[in-house]
Amino acid sequence: MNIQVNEQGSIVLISVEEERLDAHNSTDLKTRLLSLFEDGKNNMVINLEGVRFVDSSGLGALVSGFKNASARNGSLKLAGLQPQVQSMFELTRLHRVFEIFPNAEDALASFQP
Amino acid sequence: MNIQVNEQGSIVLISVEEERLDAHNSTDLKTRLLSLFEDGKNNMVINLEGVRFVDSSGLGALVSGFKNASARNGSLKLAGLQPQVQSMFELTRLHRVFEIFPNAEDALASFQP
Amino acid sequence: MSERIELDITLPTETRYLGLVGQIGESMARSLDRFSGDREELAYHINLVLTEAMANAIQHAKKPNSAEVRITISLIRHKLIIKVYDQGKGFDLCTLSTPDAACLEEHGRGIFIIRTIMDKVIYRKLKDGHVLEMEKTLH
Amino acid sequence: MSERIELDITLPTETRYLGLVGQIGESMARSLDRFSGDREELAYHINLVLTEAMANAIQHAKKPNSAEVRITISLIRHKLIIKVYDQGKGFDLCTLSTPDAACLEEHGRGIFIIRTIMDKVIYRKLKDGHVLEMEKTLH
Ligand SMILES: Nc1ncnc2c1ncn2[C@@H]1O[C@H](COP(=O)(O)OP(=O)(O)O)[C@@H](O)[C@H]1O
Ligand SMILES: Nc1ncnc2c1ncn2[C@@H]1O[C@H](COP(=O)(O)OP(=O)(O)O)[C@@H](O)[C@H]1O
Repeated sequence: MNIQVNEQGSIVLISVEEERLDAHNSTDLKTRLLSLFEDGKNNMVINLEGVRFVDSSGLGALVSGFKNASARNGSLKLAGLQPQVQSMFELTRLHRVFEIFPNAEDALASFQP
Repeated sequence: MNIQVNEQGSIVLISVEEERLDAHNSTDLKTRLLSLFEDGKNNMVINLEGVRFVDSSGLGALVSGFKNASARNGSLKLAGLQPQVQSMFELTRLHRVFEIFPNAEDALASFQP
Repeated sequence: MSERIELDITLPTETRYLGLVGQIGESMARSLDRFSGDREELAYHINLVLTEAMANAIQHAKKPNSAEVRITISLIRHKLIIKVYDQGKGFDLCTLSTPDAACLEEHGRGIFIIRTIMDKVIYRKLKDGHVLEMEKTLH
Repeated sequence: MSERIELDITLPTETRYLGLVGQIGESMARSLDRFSGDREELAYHINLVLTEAMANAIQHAKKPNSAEVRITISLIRHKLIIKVYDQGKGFDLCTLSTPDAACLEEHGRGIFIIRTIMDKVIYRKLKDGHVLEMEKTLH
């Protein structure tokens, strides 16, 4: 799976560069997030700007990351959801769980104290 | 079918704004060209920049226009062929028949005496 | 004469074909210019339902010696019917619990999503395996 | 186990579905990541062959009381086979002349294009109609 990982101070910006986030590549995303947690990175922004399609397993990988970040007193925030991707979060009520920002800059800025 | 027709002096610039030029809409193009000939327009540039796909009937509509323009001592030139569309002209040897320009400006300029 | 579109698709049970099936569904949705409603939303929904149902057939019902999944999509007048066949041991649609976002479950949203989008969802036993049948009337 | 993809498509004999069939072919070509070669060219070629063959079935072989066309696309290992069924009166592939660009014909390039792209093209009589069978080995 194509993922760009950029460290911005103590925050990691992860850009998913796949049109689809589905059962074919969601395990890969989950694994990549886990290895970041193991490296001690607990604050992350996932930029989904390039993702046109997400299914339940893609949502599951994001929930997995969210739980891990929270358990480590960090947080995982989302940015750049395309309209149809946004409606997947609404359909499953996960928009109440995640902090969702229009773009990566806003999400990164939200970490400033 | 979506076509933009712009008169530039004595030359008509026709932009085909359809992804596909195929048996579904090629008769429409042919008819539109015929009605321009009937209005006395014999010099035209067809801009195919927006066309990603052309089939044999699309080529046929262009050949029809070419013949009509020639018969009236005018000419029909093509512009903006996408690479795959260009290869359709090569496959059928029609690139030897039509004058083909990279873009509409060049094609229009070629009419200057 | 009733206008109908029928697609019958057989594919290897591999997740890398989820995108293909989804795209076929999207192309079909976009070709339906006699329907009002949001075409792009319909395209996403058909893509999603196909993806979820095929992923289940791959992940929960893959038999080692039957590495194929069959999917049919039909549109007869305004009725869209999607069927996904599997040869696993089956499951009971009725005992699935509704996912609760607050529980942060990583799984269990697929059938919920299918049920939300489609009008009617049933899972039936066949002589040889099972089929998930999903129906929606388009407007 | 031989990996195969099979699509069986039934559509109204209307040119407005040419784009759908073409797109299905393109999606299929793009999903074949085990083939080398130019993927976008393959996508265009499959789209084109399907479009030409289906257009012929619509324009030359439409029966008033059978307003459907059937198309199958299969990929078995490296062999792509496309079949387009029609119920018209048929024609003879062997007597078609090769189009000459200089003659400025408006028609008669469809079968030529199909033959250029595909390795093998045959037209056969069936009990009930005809079928144009087209084969190509992908590399
Ligand atoms: N085709 C199937 N064969 C067997 N079990 C299935 C099938 N589809 C779904 N299931 C069962 O139903 C459960 C819920 O499915 P679903 O809502 O899609 O969520 P998920 O696949 O993420 O677990 C699955 O965990 C599985 O136990
Ligand atoms: N399915 C078919 N049934 C009957 N005749 C056909 C069929 N396909 C092709 N033909 C005949 O072969 C000719 C050549 O076809 P083609 O090369 O596709 O060019 P075009 O369709 O532009 O005439 C057609 O004009 C038609 O007479």
